[in-house]
Amino acid sequence: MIKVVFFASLRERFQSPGLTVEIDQIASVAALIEVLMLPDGTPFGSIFAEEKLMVAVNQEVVDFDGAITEGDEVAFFPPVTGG
Amino acid sequence: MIKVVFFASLRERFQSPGLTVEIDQIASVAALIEVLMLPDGTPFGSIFAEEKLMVAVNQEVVDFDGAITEGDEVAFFPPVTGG
Amino acid sequence: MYIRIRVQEIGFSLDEAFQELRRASNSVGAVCTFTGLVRDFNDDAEVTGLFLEHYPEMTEKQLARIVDDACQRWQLMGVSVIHRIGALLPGDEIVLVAVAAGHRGEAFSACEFIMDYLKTQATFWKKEVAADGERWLTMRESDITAADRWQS
Amino acid sequence: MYIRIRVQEIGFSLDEAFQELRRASNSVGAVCTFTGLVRDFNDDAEVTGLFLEHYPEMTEKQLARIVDDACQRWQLMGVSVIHRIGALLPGDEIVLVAVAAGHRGEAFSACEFIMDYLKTQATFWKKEVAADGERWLTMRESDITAADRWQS
Repeated sequence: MIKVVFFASLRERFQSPGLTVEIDQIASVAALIEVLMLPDGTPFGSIFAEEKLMVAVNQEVVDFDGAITEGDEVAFFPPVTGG
Repeated sequence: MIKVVFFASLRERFQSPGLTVEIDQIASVAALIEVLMLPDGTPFGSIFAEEKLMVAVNQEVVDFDGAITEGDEVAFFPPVTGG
Repeated sequence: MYIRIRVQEIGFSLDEAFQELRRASNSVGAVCTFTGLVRDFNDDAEVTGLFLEHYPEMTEKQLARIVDDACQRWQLMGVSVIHRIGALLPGDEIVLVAVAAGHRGEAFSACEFIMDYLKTQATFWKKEVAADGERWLTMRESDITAADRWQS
Repeated sequence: MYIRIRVQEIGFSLDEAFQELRRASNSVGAVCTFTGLVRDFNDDAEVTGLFLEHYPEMTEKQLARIVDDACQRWQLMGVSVIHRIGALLPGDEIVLVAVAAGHRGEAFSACEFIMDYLKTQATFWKKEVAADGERWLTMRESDITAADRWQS
């Protein structure tokens, strides 16, 4: 199982702070995004395609080809704007 | 009359916060220094020759060829070390 | 070496952070501080408030890494970083970075370095509440440029 | 535009200067402060105190000019400069420069600029009182270099 979390504008657009995904063949962030985009008719597809995204696996920023394994926390968020 | 003032190490070495000088033919800082150096046997000569000096006329930093006129305040001091 | 990193809802005292840092070592000769405040306008829309969200498990980790990078680059004696989250009003303080060092060059550089990286790497997001509605802020190009110059 | 320049024997409060500056305008978004403190050592002689002399009629004039130069270069909303004179002890604050601006780049640059020029142009002199006697400090080469870089 993978824990997926969303922040800021992404969290609001998904109307959800996150979800859990059964892993099976998912081995990378890119593969996870494809799974999340599958249920078309949901907002996932368009948002992932449209928003400028950053990804962190277990609180470390990674590329979209970053590896994912069972039990990971994968966070999607827009570029940061603190300070 | 010109008011001459000394600061910091210069004031201590001259053992004086300053003096007044009658102007007459003195028209530049360099000419003033020559007058101050004249009374040899006083410490003036060696100190002026030896110390790295800065000069201000009426609280404005000037070169040694800076002009002096009656009533001016001429300050000699070492490079500043505040802050 | 004194390091303190805080993410909190409540306001903070610049003076308190300063007093802690000046005592970090008796050879502290320079303390540089930066405080970011909520301005009452941003790109001409009248801002009435700000909401700050963050990624709790990640933020402190990122801030600690940025501070650690600064400690590798300069000889520092103390660093304090405080970042607020939640609902803020115009004039409220958002962020404080304070750095103590022996000399001023190090204190200034490290303080600006930490702010520049905090702006581009720490997982905070600002939503502006203005008269004409709410909007999530987007990263400024100038912030990316500011952080990039430290890589040379 | 809020400008305040003070030369005084008594100590000062960073917090008070900061509170004044943050209120200089309601579009202040950034306040950078620098505080210089008496370190307990300098070039290995154990410093027990410091004596600060200045040229009263000239110091305020020079400080005002430096602050004015900074205001020409950057868009600032407030500047506060406080410099102490007289007898100081290790750990005492010597100087404060605080700058308020809309954005952080301006606040950092102006604060460092003012400190760099204060170091090389304001008529203050430090005499260090150490275990092995008193000595007037001489200007550091690095301070001249620091001021020179603003001329490019």
